[in-house]
Amino acid sequence: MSPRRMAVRRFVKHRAALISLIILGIMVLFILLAPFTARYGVNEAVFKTSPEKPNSFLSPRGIAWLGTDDIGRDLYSRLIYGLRVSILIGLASAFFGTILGVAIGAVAGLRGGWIDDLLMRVTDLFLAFPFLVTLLVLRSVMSNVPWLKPIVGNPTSIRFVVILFVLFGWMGVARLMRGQVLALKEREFVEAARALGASNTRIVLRHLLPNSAGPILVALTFAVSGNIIAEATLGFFGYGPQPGAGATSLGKLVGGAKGALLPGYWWLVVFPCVILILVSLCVNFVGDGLRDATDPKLDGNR
Amino acid sequence: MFRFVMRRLMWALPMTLIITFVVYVALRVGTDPLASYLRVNQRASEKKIQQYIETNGLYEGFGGYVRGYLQWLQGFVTFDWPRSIKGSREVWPEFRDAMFNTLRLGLTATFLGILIGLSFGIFVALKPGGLRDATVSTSSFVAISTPPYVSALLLQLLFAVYWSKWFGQSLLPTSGVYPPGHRGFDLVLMIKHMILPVTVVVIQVVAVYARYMRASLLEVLNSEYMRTARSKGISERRVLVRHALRNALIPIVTVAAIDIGAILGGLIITERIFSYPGLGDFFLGAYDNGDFPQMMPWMFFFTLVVIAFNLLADVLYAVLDPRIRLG
Amino acid sequence: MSKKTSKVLAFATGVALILAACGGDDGDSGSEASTPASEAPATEAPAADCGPDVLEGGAGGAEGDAAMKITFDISPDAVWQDGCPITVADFQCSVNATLNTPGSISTTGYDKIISIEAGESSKQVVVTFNAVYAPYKLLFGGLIQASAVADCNDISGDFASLNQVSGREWMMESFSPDQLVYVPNPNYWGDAPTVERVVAVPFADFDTQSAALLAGEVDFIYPQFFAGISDALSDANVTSKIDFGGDYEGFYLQADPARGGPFSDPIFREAFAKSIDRDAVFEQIYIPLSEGKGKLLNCGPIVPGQYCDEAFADQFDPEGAVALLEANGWTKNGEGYWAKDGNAPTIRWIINTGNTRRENTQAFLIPLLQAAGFNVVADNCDAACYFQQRLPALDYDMAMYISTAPPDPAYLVSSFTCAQIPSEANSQQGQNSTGWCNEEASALLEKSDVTVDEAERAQLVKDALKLMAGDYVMLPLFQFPKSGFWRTDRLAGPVDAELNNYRAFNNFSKWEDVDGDGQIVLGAEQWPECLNPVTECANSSWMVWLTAFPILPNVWDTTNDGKLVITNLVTKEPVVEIL
Amino acid sequence: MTVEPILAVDGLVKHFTVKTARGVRAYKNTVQAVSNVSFSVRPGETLGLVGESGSGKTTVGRCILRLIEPTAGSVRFQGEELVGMRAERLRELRRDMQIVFQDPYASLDPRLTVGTSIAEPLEVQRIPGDHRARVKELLELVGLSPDHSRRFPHEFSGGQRQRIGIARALASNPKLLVLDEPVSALDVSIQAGVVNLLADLQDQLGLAYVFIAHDLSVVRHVSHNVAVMYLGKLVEVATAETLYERASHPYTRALLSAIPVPDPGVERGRRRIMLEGDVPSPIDPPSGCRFRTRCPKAQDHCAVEEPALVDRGQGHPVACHFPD
Repeated sequence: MSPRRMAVRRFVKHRAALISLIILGIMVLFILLAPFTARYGVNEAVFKTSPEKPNSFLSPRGIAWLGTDDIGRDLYSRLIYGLRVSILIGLASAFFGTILGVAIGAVAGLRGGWIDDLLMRVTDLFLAFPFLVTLLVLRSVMSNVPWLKPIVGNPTSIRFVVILFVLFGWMGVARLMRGQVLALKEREFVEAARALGASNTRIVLRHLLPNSAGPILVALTFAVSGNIIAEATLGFFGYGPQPGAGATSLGKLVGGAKGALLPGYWWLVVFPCVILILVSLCVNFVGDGLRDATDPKLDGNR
Repeated sequence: MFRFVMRRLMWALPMTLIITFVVYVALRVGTDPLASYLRVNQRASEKKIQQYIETNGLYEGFGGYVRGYLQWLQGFVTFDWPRSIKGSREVWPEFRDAMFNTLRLGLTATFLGILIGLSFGIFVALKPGGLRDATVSTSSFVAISTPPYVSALLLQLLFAVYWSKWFGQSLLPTSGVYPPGHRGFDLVLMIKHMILPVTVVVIQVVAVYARYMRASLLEVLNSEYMRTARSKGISERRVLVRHALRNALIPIVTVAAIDIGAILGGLIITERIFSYPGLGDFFLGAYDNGDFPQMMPWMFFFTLVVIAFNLLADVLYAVLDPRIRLG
Repeated sequence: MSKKTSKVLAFATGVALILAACGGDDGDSGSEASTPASEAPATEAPAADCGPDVLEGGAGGAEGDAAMKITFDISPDAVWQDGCPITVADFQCSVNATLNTPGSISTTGYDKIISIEAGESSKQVVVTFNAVYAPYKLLFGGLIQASAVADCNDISGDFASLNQVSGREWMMESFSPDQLVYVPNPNYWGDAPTVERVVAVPFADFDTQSAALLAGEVDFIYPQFFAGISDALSDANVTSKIDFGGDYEGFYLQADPARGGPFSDPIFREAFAKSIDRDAVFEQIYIPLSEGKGKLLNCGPIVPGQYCDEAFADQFDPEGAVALLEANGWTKNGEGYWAKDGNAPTIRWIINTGNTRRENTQAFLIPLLQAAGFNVVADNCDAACYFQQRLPALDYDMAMYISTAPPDPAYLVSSFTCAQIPSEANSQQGQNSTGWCNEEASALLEKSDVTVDEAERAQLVKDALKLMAGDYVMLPLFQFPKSGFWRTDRLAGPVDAELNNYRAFNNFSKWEDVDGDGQIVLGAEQWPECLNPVTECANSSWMVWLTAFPILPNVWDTTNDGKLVITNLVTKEPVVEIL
Repeated sequence: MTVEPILAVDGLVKHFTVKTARGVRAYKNTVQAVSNVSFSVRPGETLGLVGESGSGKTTVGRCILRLIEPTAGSVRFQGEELVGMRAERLRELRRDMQIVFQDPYASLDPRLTVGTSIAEPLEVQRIPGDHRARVKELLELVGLSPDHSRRFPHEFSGGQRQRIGIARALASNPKLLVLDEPVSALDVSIQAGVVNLLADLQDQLGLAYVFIAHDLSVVRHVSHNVAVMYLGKLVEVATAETLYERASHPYTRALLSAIPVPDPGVERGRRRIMLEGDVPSPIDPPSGCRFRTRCPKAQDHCAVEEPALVDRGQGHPVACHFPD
């Protein structure tokens, strides 16, 4: 049996992780099939408002399962479309951030010396500095350097936000990868590969990376939920992504809960928050499950 | 010990300089103080502009940045801080007030949060895998995933708005450091105003540290030498207190010391919702205006905090871990 | 709602606010204008530290022949908080400060002043202009005490922490990032305020200020209107008044030929404007917002009143748009967008991020416009970027924002004339951010500025706006409600009397504190960055409402129904002579 | 017979700089792992390199393959100088020299199937041909079933894994194998099998071996020549027969006496030479003769002068002031 299959078997035993994975799977199915699963368009009012009977702020009912928002749009449909954007941002930035982190961590671990010291100092600082401030300062630097403009795009574009989160999301993984490299590079199978004449790149890609896949995958999942929450936070301050007209994001919907608590439009608060919490909860549980599944220390005693 | 601290302090100085220089360049690029100045002083004459560039060291190019940084640093350490761009206000008095407000709020919340979080962590680590464990770890996931502005609003609603609807008077104030119009110092009022914002931060900190502590303690409890200790017949309580806790706390203290900078900075959201005039609000205001003279001391302060607490982490680590002897 | 949103309002009303800062002022003086016009000359000898009654070197500095002269008779009782009389020197200082301080936000009107001199005494001010200036009532709105500043020609460093100058009911006791406290000015010569203290406290967003109101921490709030506001504040002890003030929201199409955007082509612009269904936008966005109140605005960049003749009605004409485009060589390309010479313009629509209403509008309208053949893309940025960079630089094709129409239409000149398009000639400082240049309309507007006769002036403005409607550079949408919410168990008196006033709630010196705590607490949606009344600091409504109106003496005030009336600073209506 | 040696090591020196981390501080120390070691191996022959742990024998093995960079000295493989060689050429040469590691559990990547691991040298060296067939061939060669190629290392026993490690080392048809204690981690019961396999392979393929071991018992049967190391230095070099019959360095004799003899009668009558104390730290080796601190024959002179590795005739160099 391959290690992968053993990990799968262990993962499946982690009840919460399995349930979370199933919930996430359902969500992904919903957002992939958005045109079918959503009842209305993302910006379509449930029915056109009229001066006599404004259709905004309907509580959940037959025509709008989860109620409507300030201009009468169906919250259920918007949640599906919003989740799509948020998961895209979360996944993309976590994925690229992890790649960057792996690269930096591998270089630091393999090269050692002053490169290692420098990279790790930078990592420490990024980690220790207040998250939002670093994000905002990076954001202003990115939007004020003219030659970066064609690369990063408009400060409110999804691409910009993803790049921002990538620039901000590599440290944890870099540390992790460096640790893994330092531990693994003393192992004889790595030395064996070197004796075979394998290059550093090959060693990293063929041996170090697969053998660190467990912890890195775990870090990646946590990054996904972290980024989804970060997107919501940015949105709260008005610096969030603007997913183009005709789109929304979970962060926007949760931010929209702001004005809805006092008037008692509870559905506008409860449902987006529940979805946000559910997504990040599920992702975290999956991460937890992956950690248990891939942790070699737990081999055999579970 | 003393030598060790001194050596680290000597390291801290160049670190501070390098980091603040990088921050200086980033802010110069990011905020473009000259453009901000021109935006605010639209009809400034060529001479005035030139004068502004010179008094504030806004030279261009890498050499210019170095020169400008040194000029800024000199003014900074002699408390000759440049005035804010908007309204040309003195930065220090406002910064100082905001700093004390934030430190008061942040340190209280950090202390309480870590304390409670660790207790929770110990509580669940003693009986892992059970219902208790599941409840606490699920709650901590929920707490981590709940945006602070949502929990803040809920607290405001409950303790102020609804409370005053139900009982005619609110239990806890929703905003500020003191009630409007209050003058002078009043500890009770100050504490009353801190309860809700502190709670919001504490919820997050507790969630994080409960998980840390759980993991750390479990690792220690499962380790070989703990098994040995147990097998020697040492009582469970003694094992826990004398060995496990001490060892489990070592990594956490280190993490906590490093975390404090991040927690203080993370107050931004909380401060904004509770209209609490702290450093977070100070930064956001400065950021919105692209106000370099306000942002730079802020960044300098946090660089110092981060470096100082990193140093503290090292020292604590050395003090706590008996395996480490400082020459 | 959020600080951002209010900032939007603040900047969008920038032009108007400049005038507000200098012109419109506290309105409770309506009654106080009846102060006996005693002819008694100033009998008190000024105290030694009051400074000279007349400044050496005078004021103003415009070149040319005298064309208009205004004579002000300052009330002999009018004094500053320190007992020093308000004299011609203070008029001179205010003008010099406005004209010469770097960073002064607008010099409009003041730049026509040739000289300011004392008349029969230092209590009589004679102002000479090099041209007729019809909106003269907007001038001298916030006087600065000459002896309180070191250099009247540059007050950019003054008023940094506390504004201790006062010639009105209130004095600032303290100002900090968390509160602003007023106490009555003991030397005020009019009616003393009814309350011992007024405290203003800042809130970052609507939620927190509402919570504070509901919890009884603040007595009064003046939030920007949004959907659900009444539900949010339904409480037995809270009452409200909603009125339609001078705020209006609209679409703006950037038409400057020099910038070469897609709308510099008048045909394309017209067709585009004709494709926007404002009624649908109104129904979708504004009806829920106003809870059924209000109707589509058709006046142009102005609110209903003497200057409005509905010139912007009936612009929606999709068939006409298609016909117009096809007649001028436009065809739909493969993607379904209108193109000419193989070029299908991309239209960059900018709004500030975080503004839900505008985001909703984009979300609603962009698909419709794309279906109509226009490649509209959202090109948004945050408030600072939008209002401080993109708009002033005309770096957009289509924009959407709120402006405030002051009682006097003079702002139309600075906002919509050719000479005000940012260019080399005006050192990029022009205020016309639509880039619209219609020589004929500009001439009409400029003429309105020098026409003192009210009826004639109104006609000129109407004619100009008709041309504007025909050029499709602006599509008005909605006159915004103004709303005040207050606790009836804490506050009484004429709280609702002036809420529609251009200067908002500034009659608070007449409000009554009924809960007996000795103070009134106002919640502020936006907090003044600083107190300087002539610099960029003053470029926000809340700044002016909170820190200029209650303390700086002024000649004319606005009323709740949009008129300008004299205050008790002067003994009679100033005498205007056209030379 | 003057066959050119396939491997000639001359004056090999390796110093390590060791950072001893103590909390946050670090001390730098130099470890003289290998000092001035010279030997050579001819094609098809085996050199046994023997010493206790810490003697530097593993370092020598790594230096031969340039897995670590020697501090000084020369390593010539097929006449080509490896020290300072360009990375490109070195990679090519690694086809011809391979290593088998001590720990069969650590030397195989747990994430790769056995087949992939064995095929890796073929891939890395871009050796043309049907890799899968070659893997099967190799598996058979080392006595495993060709079907095993799709299994993972953890499904095999230690001995089997070591065979896989050997198969991988053989994949590129090397001429020299460095065997770094290839059987010391295995059960005694299966050591013989692996050793015999290695001997068979040498016969079959004409390989040269550098066989590193920590005692003399293993190398006895497979080595043509034996070199004994102590604290980074060679103390005695001889042919296997000479060494086992006439070892002249006290250290070698001590090692020899530690070998258990299968015949109980002989075993009982033997006099064991016990070495006292531990191997001294290579950070701070003893002055003069490095063995003197544990040598039964040590005299004052030993602390002053370091004995040179001198051939006293018969091609049997010994580094001792008082050889037997």
